[in-house]
Amino acid sequence: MTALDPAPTPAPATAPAPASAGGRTIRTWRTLRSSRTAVIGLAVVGVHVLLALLAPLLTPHDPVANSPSHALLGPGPEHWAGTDQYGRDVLARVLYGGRYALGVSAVSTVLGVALGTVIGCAAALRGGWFDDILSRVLDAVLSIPAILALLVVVTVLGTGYPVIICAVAVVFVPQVVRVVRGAALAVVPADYVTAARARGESTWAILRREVLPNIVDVVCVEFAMRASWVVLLISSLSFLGFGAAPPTPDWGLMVAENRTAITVVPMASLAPIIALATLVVGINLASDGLSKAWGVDRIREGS
Amino acid sequence: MTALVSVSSLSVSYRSGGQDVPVVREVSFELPEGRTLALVGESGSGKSTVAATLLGHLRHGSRLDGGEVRVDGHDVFALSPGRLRRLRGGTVAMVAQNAGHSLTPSMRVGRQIAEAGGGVPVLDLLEQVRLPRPAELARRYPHELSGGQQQRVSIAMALAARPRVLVLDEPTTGLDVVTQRGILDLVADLRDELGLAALLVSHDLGVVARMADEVSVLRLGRTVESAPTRKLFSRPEHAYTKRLLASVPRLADDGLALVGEAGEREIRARAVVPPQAPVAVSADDVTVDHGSVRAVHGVSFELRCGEIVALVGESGSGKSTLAWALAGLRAPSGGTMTHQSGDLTRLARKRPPGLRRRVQLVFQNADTSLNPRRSVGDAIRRPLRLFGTAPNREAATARARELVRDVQLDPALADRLPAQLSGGQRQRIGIARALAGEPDVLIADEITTALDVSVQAEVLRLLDDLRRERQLACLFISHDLAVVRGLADRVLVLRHGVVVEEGPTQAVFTDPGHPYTRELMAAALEPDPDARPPVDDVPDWEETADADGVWTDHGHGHRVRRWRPASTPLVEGVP
Amino acid sequence: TGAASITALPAAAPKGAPDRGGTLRIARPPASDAETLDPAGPLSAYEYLGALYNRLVRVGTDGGLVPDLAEAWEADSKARTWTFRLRKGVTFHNGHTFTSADAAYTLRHILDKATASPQAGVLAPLIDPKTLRTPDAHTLVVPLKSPHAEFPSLLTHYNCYVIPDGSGRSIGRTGIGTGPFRLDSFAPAGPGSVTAYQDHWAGRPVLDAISFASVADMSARANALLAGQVDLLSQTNLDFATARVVEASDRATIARVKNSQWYVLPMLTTEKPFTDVRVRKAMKLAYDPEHVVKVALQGAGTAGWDNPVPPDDPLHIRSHPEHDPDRARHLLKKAGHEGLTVDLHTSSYDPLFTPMALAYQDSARRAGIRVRVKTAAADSYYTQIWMKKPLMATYWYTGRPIDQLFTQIFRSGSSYNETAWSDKDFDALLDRARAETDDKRRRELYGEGQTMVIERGGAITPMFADRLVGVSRKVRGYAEHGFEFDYLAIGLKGA
Amino acid sequence: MLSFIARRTISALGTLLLASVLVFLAVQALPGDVATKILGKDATPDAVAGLREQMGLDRPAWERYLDWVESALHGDFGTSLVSGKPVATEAAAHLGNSALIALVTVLFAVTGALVLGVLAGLYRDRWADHLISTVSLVGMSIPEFVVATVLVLCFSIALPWFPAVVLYGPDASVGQLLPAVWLPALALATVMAAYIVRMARTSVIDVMASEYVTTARLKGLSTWRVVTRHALPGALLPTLHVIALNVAWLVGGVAVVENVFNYPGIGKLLLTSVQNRDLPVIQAVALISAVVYVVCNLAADLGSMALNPKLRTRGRTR
Ligand SMILES: Nc1ncnc2c1ncn2[C@@H]1O[C@H](COP(=O)(O)OP(=O)(O)OP(=O)(O)O)[C@@H](O)[C@H]1O
Ligand SMILES: Nc1ncnc2c1ncn2[C@@H]1O[C@H](COP(=O)(O)OP(=O)(O)OP(=O)(O)O)[C@@H](O)[C@H]1O
Ligand SMILES: [Mg+2]
Ligand SMILES: [Mg+2]
Repeated sequence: MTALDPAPTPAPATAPAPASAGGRTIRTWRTLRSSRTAVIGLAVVGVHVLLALLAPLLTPHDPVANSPSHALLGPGPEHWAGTDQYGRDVLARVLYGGRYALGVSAVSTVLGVALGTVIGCAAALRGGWFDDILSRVLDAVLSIPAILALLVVVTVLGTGYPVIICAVAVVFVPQVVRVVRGAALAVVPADYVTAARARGESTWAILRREVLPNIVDVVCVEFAMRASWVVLLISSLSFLGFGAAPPTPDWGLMVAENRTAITVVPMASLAPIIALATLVVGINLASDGLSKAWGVDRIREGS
Repeated sequence: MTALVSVSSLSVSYRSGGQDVPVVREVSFELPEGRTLALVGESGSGKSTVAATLLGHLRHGSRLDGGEVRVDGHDVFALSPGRLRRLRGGTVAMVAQNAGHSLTPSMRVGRQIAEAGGGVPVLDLLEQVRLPRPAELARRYPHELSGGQQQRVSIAMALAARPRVLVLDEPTTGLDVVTQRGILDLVADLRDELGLAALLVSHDLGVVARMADEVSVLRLGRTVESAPTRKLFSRPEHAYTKRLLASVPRLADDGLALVGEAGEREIRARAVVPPQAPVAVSADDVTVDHGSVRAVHGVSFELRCGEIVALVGESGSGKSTLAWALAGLRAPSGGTMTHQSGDLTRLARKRPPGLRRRVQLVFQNADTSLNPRRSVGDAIRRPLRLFGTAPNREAATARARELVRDVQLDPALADRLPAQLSGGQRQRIGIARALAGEPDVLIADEITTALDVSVQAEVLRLLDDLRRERQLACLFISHDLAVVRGLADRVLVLRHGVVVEEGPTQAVFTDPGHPYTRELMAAALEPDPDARPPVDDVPDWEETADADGVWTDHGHGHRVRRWRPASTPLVEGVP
Repeated sequence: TGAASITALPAAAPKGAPDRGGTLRIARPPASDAETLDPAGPLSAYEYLGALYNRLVRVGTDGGLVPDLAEAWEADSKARTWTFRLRKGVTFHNGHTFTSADAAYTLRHILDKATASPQAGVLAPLIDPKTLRTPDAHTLVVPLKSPHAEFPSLLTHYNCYVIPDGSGRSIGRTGIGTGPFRLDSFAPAGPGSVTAYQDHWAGRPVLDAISFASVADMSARANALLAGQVDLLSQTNLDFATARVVEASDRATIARVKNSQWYVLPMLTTEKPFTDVRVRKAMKLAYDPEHVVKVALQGAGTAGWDNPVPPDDPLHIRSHPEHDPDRARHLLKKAGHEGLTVDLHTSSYDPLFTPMALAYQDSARRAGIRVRVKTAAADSYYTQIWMKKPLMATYWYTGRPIDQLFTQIFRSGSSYNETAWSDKDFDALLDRARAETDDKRRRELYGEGQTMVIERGGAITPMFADRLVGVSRKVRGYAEHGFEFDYLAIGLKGA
Repeated sequence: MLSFIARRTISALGTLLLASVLVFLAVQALPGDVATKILGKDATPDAVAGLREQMGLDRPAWERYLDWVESALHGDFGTSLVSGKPVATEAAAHLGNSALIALVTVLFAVTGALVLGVLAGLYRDRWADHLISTVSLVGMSIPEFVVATVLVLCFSIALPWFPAVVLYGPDASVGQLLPAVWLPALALATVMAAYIVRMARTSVIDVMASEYVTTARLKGLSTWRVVTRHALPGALLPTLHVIALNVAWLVGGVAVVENVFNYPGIGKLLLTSVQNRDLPVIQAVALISAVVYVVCNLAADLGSMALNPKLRTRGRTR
C-alpha cells in the first residue's frame, strides 16, 4: 500500500487504532473467541474451577468422613455417585479433589514457568558461556526422568503440598527453560533487539521491553501445556503412593484405592478418572486454541 | 485461431474471520501460442493467485467465486483429477516464485527433474538451461546450489515434460541483478526456441519491459490496464499505471525523481554539498572478519555532513557488515573509524552516550526492526528518554509526535502497533526512531529493498529532504544502481569486501571504469522496452596491481581499482 | 445396604474333598529383596517354611500344643529341664535321617548371633546352647537357665523350623527340611516352587506341587487371582471392596481366617501424657471396642477390650473393665489432662489403620478426648512412626502362644516392646508364671498378666480382625490359623 | 559429517557425566535408614546397628563419587544394599525386560502414530482428521495407570486373554514374559502414540503447505508420490525428536505401568529401590535412564542428519 495511493489503505482504516495494551487484550480475546477449541477448553477448565471452589456448597458430604454403614453404595439419591469402601461420598471426594488438583498444579506451574521464563530469556540474551553451561546442565537434568526426580524429592522432603509444589516446579523448570530459550532465541536476532543493543540498552531493559512481550504467547501456551502435564504427573505420583497422603481426596489416589473394586462400585474409580480426563482435555484444548490463536506451534515448541 | 489460454472474469476469494475476502476480481485475459503476457502490480495484488489458476490450483482456504480458466480448450476447474495431473506439467508448467523453497530439500535435483515426466534426459535438460557439468550437478541436493542455479533447475524441471505454456511467478526476485539478467536471457531464449506461451508474474517493471509482449496491470485484484508492452510503457492510460511507471528510478536520472499525483515526473536538482563541509565520519583501511571469513577488506572513505554516500554491490559483498561495524554492533579487526566526536572502532555499548546518539542505523526490514508488541510511539520515545533528548515523559511524547510529523506521517499513528501500518509507514517510523537521538550520521542499510516502487520513491524523497534540512550525513546502502543514481552524491562499489570503484555519482555512471561496475549497470533493467543498456560490453577481467598502486585515478575523486582482461573466461554461477 | 452385603461374605472356603495331585499357585508378598529360606533368619520367605520344614511342636486348632517332630515332651518338676522324645523314621529331603542332633543344631542356629534371629531374643535368656544334650538319637534334653513351664510353646514360632545339622550356611538356599514338600526352585522376591515329598513321615500331601509367585502390590495380587493366574493369596488381608469383587467373580472366592490379626493403638509409655497410667487407663475406658469393630471391620472380627491375647487362646480371660467414658473423663481430670488432645498417626500401609483410627476418634469424643488423625507415608511408616510417635496404629498376627506374646511384646526391654512399657510387677509375674508347674495356677497367673496389660499397659487393643483370604473356587481343604497352614490337606478340585 | 557425529557424541558424553554428578548428589540427599529398611519391620535394633556399621557410608562424598564413576565405567555399579547382589546384573536383567516392553511399545506407537498422524495431516479438517485428533487428545489426557487398569479389567479379568500380572522374577525368559508384554505395551503405546500423532499431523500439515510440495503437485505428480517422496521426509524430521523424547519418557512411564502389571522391569526396580532407599540401585537406574535419554537424543540427531541432506552434506564444498 502506498501513501501516494489515493485509496485508503485497508489495514489501518479498519483497525480503530486503540492503545497498544488494551488493543492487545482485545485482539487476544477476539482471536480466542474465534477459536472454538479454545472456548470449549477454557469453558471446561472454568467449570472445573467453579466446581472446585463451590464444592462445599454443592455437596453436603464431608470428603474424608468415613461411614461404614454406607460403604460401597451404588449411585442413589443420597450419594449421587455412590460411596467407596469407607462409605465416603464419591462425588464429594471428586469435587474436593478438584481443589487439590487445580490448586497444586496451578501454583507449581506458575512457579515453574516463571522461573523457567526468566532463566530461559537470560540464557538466550546473554549467550556465550552462560548459555553453554546452562544448556549443558539443563540437558543433564532433563536426562533424568521426571518421575524419578520427583520420587527422590518426595522421599527426601516427605509428601505434602509445599514439597510437591516445589518438586514439580523444579522438575519442570528445565523443560520450560528449553522452550522459552528457543522462543527467545528467535526474538534475540530480530532487528529491534539489535536496535536496542545499538542504543546501548541494558540487558534487563532489553529482556523486559523487547524480548518478553514477544514471547508472552509462547509462555502462556507453555503454561497451559505444563499445567496439563502437572495434573497428570501429580495424579501418577499419588497413584504410586508418593503423592497426596490418604485420606486426601486426590483423584490419582482415588483411582489407586478403588481400581480393584471397579466391578462393584465403578463410579468410585470412574468418577475421578472422568474428572481428571476432562480437566486435562480442557487444558489441552485451551492451550491448543491459544497456540493457534497466537500462532505458536505447541508441539514444535515443547513436549 | 483461439488462444491457448483464456481467462474470463475470474474471481477468487478466501475466508478470513468469517468473512469472504476477494483476492481476484473479474480478471480476464487471453494468451495466444508463442506470446508472453506479464502480470504486474504491487505485492498482494493477486498476481500469484491468478497465475496458479492456470494449473487449476487454488491456495488452501481460497475459493473460485466465478469465471473460468480454459487451457487448450478445457476448463481446468472442471477437469477430473487424472486429467488435471496430465495438464500440470504436460500442458502448463510452473516455475515458482522462490526456487530455494520450491525444490524438495531431501531429494537430489536430478531425480526431481526426472520425475516431472517427459522423455527428455535430465542431462540434456540441465544443459538446455545452461548449467555446467550437468552430470555432477544432477546428484546434488538443492541446498548445494546457488540461487541462480536453483532457479535454472526449476526451469529445467518445468520444461521436462515439454509443456506448451510456462507460468513464471517472479522468477528472479531475490536474485542479484547479474544473476537475474542471466535467468531472463535464458527464459527468453528457451521461449523462442521451444515456441512456448508464457505468463510472467512480476512486480518489477524493468523485467516486464524486457520480457513481455503484453502487460496486464493488477491492483487490489482488479485489472486496471491491459495493453501491448510497448504501448503501455510509452502511453500508459490509467493514472495508477502512470504513477507506477514514474516511480521507477532510472539510470539516466540526474537527481531524485518526484512523482506527482497523475504520474508526472520531475527531477529535483541534486543538493550541493559545500566542499568545506566538515567530515562527519572517516574510515581508513577498515577490515571486518566473521570468524575466518573476511567480509570487509581495507575499505576507506569519508562522509561529510549533508552528504549521501552510496555503497553498492551484489549480495554478500560486505555492505551490511560495514554498516554494523559503523553502528558499533561488530568490532572491526583492523583500521580506524572516527567520528567528529570520538572513536567508532569501539562497540556501541562501550561508546559514550553522546557518540552512540550521533551515529544511527536504519534497518533494511521495517517489519522486523520495530517491536511488534509496542506502539510505534513507544519505539520513538525510548531513544528520546535513553539519550536524554527529552527531559520527561510529556516532553518525550510531544517530541515523538513531532518526529512522526517530520517523517510526513499523521501523529495519530503514534499509538498504533507496527502491524497496523503499511510497509512504507513502518520504514518512516524506523527513520523517525533513528532521528530521535538527533544524530548527524545516518546509516541506511537497504532500507527500500522490501518496498514497492512507489513507496520506495517516497522514502528516498524523505531521505533527500532530511539531508537538505538537517545536514545529515548518510551512508546509503543498496544493491540497486538505479536507486542510488538520483540520491547519492558519491558512490562506492563494493565487491567481495573490497572497493573496486569510487567517485561522484555523475562520474561513475557516465564513465564506469571497472568492469564489475559495468556488469552491474549492464544488468540493470530499465522500465522501457526500447531502453538500451548504458553499457553493453563487459570484458572478462581479473585483478592486478602494479607498481603505481592499486588505483587508477580518473580525477575529481573518481578512482578505479586496477584490472586487466582475463585469459580464461569465467562462467557465471559455477562455484 | 453395603454393610449387609459385607457381612454376607462367606465364612469359609468351599467345602469338600480335593482331588489328588495338581499344582497350587500361591501369590505372596515378598518379605524383602534379600529374603532367604533360613527359617531362623529375620528375612525368611514365610510361605515356604511350612511346606519345607517341620517344628518340634506346633499349635493346634484349639490353641493347644500338638506334636510335630517331637512325639512327646516333659519337664522335670521345677520346669527347669525339658526332654523331647523325637519321632522316628523321619528323613530329610536329602535322604538323611532326622535325629536329635538336628534338633539341637536348630536351637543352636537360632541362638547363634550371626543368624540374627528375632526368636533369639526370646530363647537366649532361657537356653545356653552349650548345655543342650542329646542322650540318644531320638531324645533332646534342653536345660533352662530359669524355670519355664510353657517352654515348648516358644518352639512353635516360625523361626523354630528344624533344619539339618550343620546346614546353617546353606539352608537359606537349599531349603532342606522334613516337610511335606521339597524345594524345586527359589528366587528371593521372585518365583519359586516346591514338589510333594513322597517320603514325608505323615504321608504325602494331596497336591503334587505348589508354585509361589511374589507380587508386591496388593491390587496386582488381587488381579492375578481374578484373572485366574493364581489360586491363593497368602498374607493378604483383602479390604472389603476387593473382597467383594473377589467374592463376586466366578473364579475366586473369599475364605475367612477368624481373628487372625489383632490391631493395636500403642501409646508410648515413655512419652507424655502416656507416662501417666491414669491417662492410659482413660484412653482405654474412653472408647467402645464394639463400635470400632462395627465401623472399621463391618463386624468381621471380635472386640479386643484391650487384651492382646486372642479370644480363642485357651488362656484368654474374658473379664475386662466396661466402656465408661465418664470414668475416663474423671481419670483425665485427676491426671490434669481434662479435654486431652492427642495426635494419632496412621497410614495406608494397612487398609484398616485409618478406619480404626477414625472409629476410635469418634468413640473417644464422648470422654472429651480430641483425637487428631494424622496420615503418614506408608513406605516409611515402620521406620519413622512406629516406636517413635506417642500414638499410632499397627497390627500383629495372632498365633503366638501367650508366653511368647508377653515376652516378645510386653516384657521390659524386649525387642518388639512397642509401648516401651516397663513394669517390674509384670516382669516378675511372667517369671512366676513360667516357673509355676501347676497348670491351673499358671493359668491364673497368665490371667493376672492379661489384667495387668489391660489395666496398666500402653497398648489399646480395640479389635481382632478376621483375615479375608482370596482363594480360587477350585481350592479345597484350605485351613489356616495363626501361623499354622495345613499344607498336607490342601488341594484342588478338578485339578 | 564425521566431525558432526564426533562433536555430537562428545557433547552427549559431557551431558552424561554431568547427569552422573547430579544423580549422585541427589541420591546422597536421600534420608532414611537403609539398615532398618533392609531388615524390615521385624528387625531388632541390634541387628540394625550391626548392619549400619558394616556398610560404612562415612567417607566423603566426592571420594565415593569418584569410586562410583570409576567402577561404573568398568560395568560395576556396586552391590544392592538390600539383596546383596551386584547391581549391574540386577539392573541388566530388569533393563532387558523393560526393553522388551519398550520394543513392542515403540513398534506399536511409532508405526500406528505415524500412519494416523499422516492421515490426519493429509485429510486435515475432514472427519478422519477430527476423529484422529480427538482420540489422540483423549489419549494424551488419560494417565497411563488408568489405561493400564482398564486394559487389565477388559483383557485379563473379563476376557482372560492376557495375564493380569507377571508372576515371574527379573530372570524370566523372553518366552515367559512375552504373553505379559502386550497389555503394558498397549497402555504405554496409547499415551505415547497420542503425542506422536499430533506432532506428525502438524508437521505433515506444515510440509503439505510448503512451496516445494505445491510445486511437486503442480508438476502433475500423483498424490501418493507427492506424499511419500516429497512430503514425508520433511515431515518426519521434527517427528523424530518427539519420538526420541517419548522413548526417553518411557523410562518414567514404565514405572507406573510396570507397577500395575507387576512386570519385573527397570521401572519397578526404580520404585522398589526408592522405597527401600537402595542407593546403589537408584543411582544405577537413574544413570541408565540418563543414558537412554542421551542415546535417544543422539539417535534422533543422527537420524535427522540422515534424513536431512543439509546436515548430511555439511562440509562438502559448494
Ligand atoms: N488462503 C489464501 N488464499 C488466497 N489468498 C490469500 C490467502 N491468504 C491470504 N491471501 C491474500 O491474497 C492476496 C493475493 O495474494 P497473491 O500471492 O496472489 O499476491 P501477489 O500479487 O502474488 O503478491 P506478491 O508480490 O507478494 O507475491 C494477498 O493479499 C494475500 O495476503
Ligand atoms: N554472522 C556471520 N558469520 C559468518 N559470516 C557472515 C556473517 N554475516 C555475514 N557473513 C558473510 O560475510 C559476507 C558479507 O556479508 P554481508 O551481510 O555484509 O553482505 P551484504 O553485502 O550486506 O549482502 P546482502 O546484500 O545479501 O545483504 C558474506 O560472505 C556473508 O556470507
Ligand atoms: Mg506472488
Ligand atoms: Mg545486507
